[in-house]
Amino acid sequence: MTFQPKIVGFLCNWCSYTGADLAGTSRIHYAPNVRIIRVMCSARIDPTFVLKALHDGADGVLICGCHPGDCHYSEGNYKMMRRYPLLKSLLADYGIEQERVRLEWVSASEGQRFADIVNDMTERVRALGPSPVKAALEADLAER
Amino acid sequence: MTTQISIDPITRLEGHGKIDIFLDDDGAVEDTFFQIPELRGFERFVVGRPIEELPRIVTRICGVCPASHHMASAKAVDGCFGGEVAPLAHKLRDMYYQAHFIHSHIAHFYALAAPDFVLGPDADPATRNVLGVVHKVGLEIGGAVIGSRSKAQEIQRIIGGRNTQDIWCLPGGVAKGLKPEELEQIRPWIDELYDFTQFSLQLFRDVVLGNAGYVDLIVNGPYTLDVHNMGVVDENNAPNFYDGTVRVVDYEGAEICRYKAEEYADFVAEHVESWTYLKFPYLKKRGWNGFVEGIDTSLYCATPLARLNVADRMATPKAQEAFEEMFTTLGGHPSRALLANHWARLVEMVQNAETLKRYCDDPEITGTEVRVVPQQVTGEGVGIVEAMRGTLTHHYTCDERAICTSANLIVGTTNNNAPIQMVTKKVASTLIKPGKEPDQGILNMIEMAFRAFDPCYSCATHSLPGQMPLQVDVFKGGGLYREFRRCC
Amino acid sequence: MADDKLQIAIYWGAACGGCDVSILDTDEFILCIDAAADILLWPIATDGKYKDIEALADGGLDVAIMSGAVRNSENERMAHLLRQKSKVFVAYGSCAYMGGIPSLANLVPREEIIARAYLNNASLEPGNTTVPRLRTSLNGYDLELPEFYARVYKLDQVVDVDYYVPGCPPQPGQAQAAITALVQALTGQAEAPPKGSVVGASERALCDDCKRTKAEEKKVKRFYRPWQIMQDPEACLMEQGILCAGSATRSGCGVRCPDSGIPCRGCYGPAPGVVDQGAKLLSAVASIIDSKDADEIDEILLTLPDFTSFANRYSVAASPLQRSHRR
Amino acid sequence: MDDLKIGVFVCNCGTNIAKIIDCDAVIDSVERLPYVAVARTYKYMCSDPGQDMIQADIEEYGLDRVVVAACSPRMHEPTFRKALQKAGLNPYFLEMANIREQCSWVHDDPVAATEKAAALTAAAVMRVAHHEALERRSVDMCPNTLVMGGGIAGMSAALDLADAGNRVYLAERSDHLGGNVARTDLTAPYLDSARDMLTERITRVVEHPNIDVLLESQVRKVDGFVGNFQTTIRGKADDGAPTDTVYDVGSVVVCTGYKEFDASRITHYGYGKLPNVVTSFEFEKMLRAGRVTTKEGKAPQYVAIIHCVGSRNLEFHAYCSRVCCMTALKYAHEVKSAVPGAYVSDIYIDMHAFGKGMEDFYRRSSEIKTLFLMYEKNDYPVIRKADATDDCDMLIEVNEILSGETIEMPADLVVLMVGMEAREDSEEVAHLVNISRDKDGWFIESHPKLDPVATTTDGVYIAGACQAPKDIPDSVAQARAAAARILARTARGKIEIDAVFSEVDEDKCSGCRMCNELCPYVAIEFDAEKRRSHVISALCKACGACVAACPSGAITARHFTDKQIFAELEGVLA
Repeated sequence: MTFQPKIVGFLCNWCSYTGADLAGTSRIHYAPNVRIIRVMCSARIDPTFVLKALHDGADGVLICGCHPGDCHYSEGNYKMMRRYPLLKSLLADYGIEQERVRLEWVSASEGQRFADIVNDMTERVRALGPSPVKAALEADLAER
Repeated sequence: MTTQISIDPITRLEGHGKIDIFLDDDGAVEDTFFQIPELRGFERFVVGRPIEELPRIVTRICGVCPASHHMASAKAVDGCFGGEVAPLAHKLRDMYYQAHFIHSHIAHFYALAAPDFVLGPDADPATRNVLGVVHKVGLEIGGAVIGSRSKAQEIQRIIGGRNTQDIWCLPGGVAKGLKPEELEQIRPWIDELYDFTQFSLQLFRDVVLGNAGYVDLIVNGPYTLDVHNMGVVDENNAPNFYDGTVRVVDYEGAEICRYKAEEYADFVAEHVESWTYLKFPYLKKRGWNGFVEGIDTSLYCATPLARLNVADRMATPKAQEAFEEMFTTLGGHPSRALLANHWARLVEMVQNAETLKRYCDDPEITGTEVRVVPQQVTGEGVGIVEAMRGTLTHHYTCDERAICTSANLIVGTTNNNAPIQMVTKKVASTLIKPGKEPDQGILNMIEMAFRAFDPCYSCATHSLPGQMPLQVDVFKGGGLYREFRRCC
Repeated sequence: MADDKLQIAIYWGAACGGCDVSILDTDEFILCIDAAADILLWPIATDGKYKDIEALADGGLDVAIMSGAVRNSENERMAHLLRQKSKVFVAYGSCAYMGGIPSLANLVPREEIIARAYLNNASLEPGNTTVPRLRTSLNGYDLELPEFYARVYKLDQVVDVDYYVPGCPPQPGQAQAAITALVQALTGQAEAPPKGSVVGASERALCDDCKRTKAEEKKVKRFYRPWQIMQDPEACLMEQGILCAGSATRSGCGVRCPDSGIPCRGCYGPAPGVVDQGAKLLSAVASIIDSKDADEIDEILLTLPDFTSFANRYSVAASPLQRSHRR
Repeated sequence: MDDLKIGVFVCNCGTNIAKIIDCDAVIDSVERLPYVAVARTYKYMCSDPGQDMIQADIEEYGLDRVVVAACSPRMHEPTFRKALQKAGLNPYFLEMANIREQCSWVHDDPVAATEKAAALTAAAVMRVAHHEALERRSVDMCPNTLVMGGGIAGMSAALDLADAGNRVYLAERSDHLGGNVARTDLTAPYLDSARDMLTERITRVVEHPNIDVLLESQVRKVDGFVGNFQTTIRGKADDGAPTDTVYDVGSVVVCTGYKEFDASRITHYGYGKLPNVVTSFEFEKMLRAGRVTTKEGKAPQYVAIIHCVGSRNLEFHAYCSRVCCMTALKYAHEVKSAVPGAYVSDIYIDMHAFGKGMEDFYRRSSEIKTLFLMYEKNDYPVIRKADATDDCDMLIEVNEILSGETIEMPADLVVLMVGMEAREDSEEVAHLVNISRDKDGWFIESHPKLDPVATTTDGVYIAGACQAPKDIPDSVAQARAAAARILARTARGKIEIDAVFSEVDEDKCSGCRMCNELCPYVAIEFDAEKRRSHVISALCKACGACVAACPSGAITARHFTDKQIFAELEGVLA
């Protein structure tokens, strides 16, 4: 049976979550692997959320916010944009493949785009296999 | 049928070590092995770090002599940036380092070594410690010891911001200078410290030299080795702890070689044995000849005594007097009496205190030009200082962004790894004989051999130390025959 | 040993000894400890009887203070023993609390550590191929070396910990306060802090105690490494583009580093309630980057290399992430 | 928390959810979770019986938390919050799991979909356990209003507010009231005089005891929050020197209007080169002066009117400026009366004649011998000087669609119907009152259909052509709607503030000031005395930026706390 990755999606309320709803009202089908958690703005996404998600067993984390310039809170998405490269370098040093954590801009009208992103990411993470964090934590238990 | 004794670990040393003593059926020592069972990996995990962070990372190699690692590291990092350092920074670093030497030597002499002499090798282990010494010599002296140590630490803190896990050195200099008011604050303490070094010498005369048994033990005991000496000296061949040339002198006083920091790899190499994580440095040009004594050996000591052995003189007058007194008593310079290391520490302390006094009177010392901003990354540096426990070498390379690409460390105690192996066997063979069962006193005598080197296995293994109980199991016919246990 | 005296053990696992020195550095206070307690075990300074510890009934120790992390089975064995024998088990210092600097090794495969030490450095015996082995047979003697765990663990990943004293090393004054508080609690003179508390430290971040002025405007177009700039000694280091972990670090150290012109690296660990110190420092750094352009942000971050070793300088073992070295 | 009782209600949404998701299986999986006291499915949870069921269970089981697994919370969260409230529960004790838009409608594999729905519902259960009771708070509402812009919209809003007895500060950049309407002659479709209409308004405004007219004034600063703004307005002192005055207002109406398109940007028309090519506003000027002549002072024999100048094309503005078509017809009438016997040709793309009376007006206009020529979007007519032999000043070449032929029209006077565009200062104004603009620079309303007057900044309203091209009636309607919105609040004297906002725990704040700059609503204040930051809750919009950024975890986002999100996370990954 093919590996079914668990992906957590943190979506901003105004653009991306609405975009995901639009995918629904438009009946656009996509992979069932992403579990969405709604936040008011991508700026609310504490890097801790991503680390915690990976620690708790996520194979990937998808972060979505409004397109630059379109933030409901005028500049929240830029705040996430600034955290992202630091977050990626941190994850890389812990041996987590770049493609497991992804930041995408999805507007309220981009239901199709949201579906495409979910499908693409699901395939990429499936190809990578289970998260190395899981493996490491299991190895610890085995060691002691 | 071999009998195995394990002494595990050696107490009152920073870090972790384990001795195995193998007896034959008659109970004579067949062989001994001194094992360092841990490895840490600083040399690997500093790779990838910004090079200027290393001086504040490698201090965690050892919390007892962090300043030594900080200084050696800072000098190696200076090298990676082309080596330009504000002249005043060199003075301040030296000043700071003298203070560190003093409190470290005080700690070792009074907390680690003194119990053996003040209380005697066969005193009850439960009381044979710094607190025991304090009870014996009296609380006010105990207070003086603790007070002097903390004053030396406070001097270090005022100059460099911290007295442990140092942070002060930056490429090209130091982070802060010494303000005039700070100088006036520490000046009287430095005078007190000088007095305390004189007091300590007197205490040594009274307690140790006044006891014929101890003198005999020092001069004629089994605590000697025919290996060479290493230490850093200045242009007058006087000891210098912060900077200078490494000089190697054989045990008869003839110079074997001298080298600058960046040449270290041509003169020193490290031999690996599979039964210990700690490597065995030796004189590279002579090659590894095994654990052998004698004039042709490639082995050497790097200890306080070794430093005075390679020195022709001390750098300061009172220290010179103490130097002459010591070698006269020991029957000449150089000396092989390992227990004299404790005495050598006191002599060094005098030079430390006198050097501090000099800096107090240096009109430039409170200047503000304490750092230059490096203009280039040259990519490689070697820093050598004298750590309390021997010559300390840090060698780094970095890329053009000043990110560390490699690190190699040869630590004070490591230099003495082979000599410690050999003296262990020597002492054990002398003290454990057919019909003479090992007992607590003997075990402590073996440890005294170690404590002469004041080995620090935190440093030496760059490893995560962890004390285990000192435990002696004597087996005969494969079964447990006698058992001694002592914690740490 | 009088019965009314507290029975104390001070022990180190995988540590540098700095924590023990910090206890010695309480100076005269150490004599007070001696007066109020029997120190049954303290490797760095006293001879005690390990046998006595083993012989104690469970809970026979009033306090066990353990510094250092857990790197090998021996560290773990001692941690379990002291936990079992003690009423109160204290994780003392950053290594015990978070893994400390040695846990930077968790970012590297162990094989590479061995190779670097024994097969690949500038001063090895020419042609050496020997590396330490767990078991060596030498002229009929069997010599064994302990095996190390693949990574460094903080104490509470191995045993149940009652209290934490942060710091690398803990500032002696704080250590004294913490030990005093525990002694008073144990002797019924004061109420014991809730289990799991961090004692001997502030409840706020370092900036609270840092004297440097903090402006509203905190925007930088580039970062400076400490050697690249002559800093303004009065102003917040972050405002000058010098990475300082103070805002993400619990106070209690006495602000020794920033006061000396050196940025904080976070040895006192995260502020209360924070899951990962590194993630919080990450947010702080991101907050001051002055750009809305992804490419320019990458440019700016080129001036801040190796962020991870700043994010978790003392806390790799405590990170929610753990690196797998299986290949 | 040990005695929590959570009720879980899974909606079938007819077959919308149930046809893919096995709702009973979802129930089975969540029933086992801690604190779950009751779990049910129902055909339509949002229906009255559905809500009654929830309220009944709250009573019967003494539920103190409710999870509804149904459609998107963006759809029915308010509905179910009300249901909780009716049953005496704090509305924030509700959490919804989105198993329709984000599950049953997007997945076709029932097994996977059901599994996901169960996970989302479990996450909601774990999250809701950490929910806290939140209370909306109310603050005093200052009855005064600042109206920015003295055009027809601004004056209309001002008068309604003032008539209701509230103080209005009417700030106008120029030295007179009236805005763009003051530049027009008659108005379509009834051809009544804009001037008469305006004079009546202006007189009332100027004489109104509750209106302070501030001419040649600029709004410099708007601080504070809904009900309590402090606005700094720079005006001229008697001696002419600029002076700043601070006015306290509870609301702001932005009526800054539009500017006309610069016709010289379209080279085909030769505007600025050919003297007898004029813009609609220049033509209005002639009409108001009562003499329609060419530059040379002759009465034009041929008058051509070109539509959609700058509007409805890809090059400039894609949108329709809405008023030009009918204004063009109005010109046909006015030309006929001003120059009897003149030929009028009307060159258009589409004739937009929506709105009351307009289609009639179009019919009447075609009866007065106007030649209508239709051209293709982006296929501009080309105007050139006529030859000496021609009996006209200019010739217009049009690719006429209906005839399919290229027609050359004579013209002595060409009127360009210039479109509307956002004023160059619109960005500045948007920043001033913290509202957003669309890609064309028009201010964005909070909902394009249901809330076209309010903005994303509470207490700031928009009216007239600053929001989008509008004619007079629409502008006035929007202006008076804004006034009505404000009056509804001032009547209550208090305004409610959302219960969801961020808070600084001052016992944890170290005063590092990392958060100060981050807030787009300047809701974070730093107390220099205490060396602590705190959030002005009424200003906070709960985006949570400061919460994630606070390096010492001292800031909490109500209803989006770390605890709640971590619980949800554990739920989806369980």
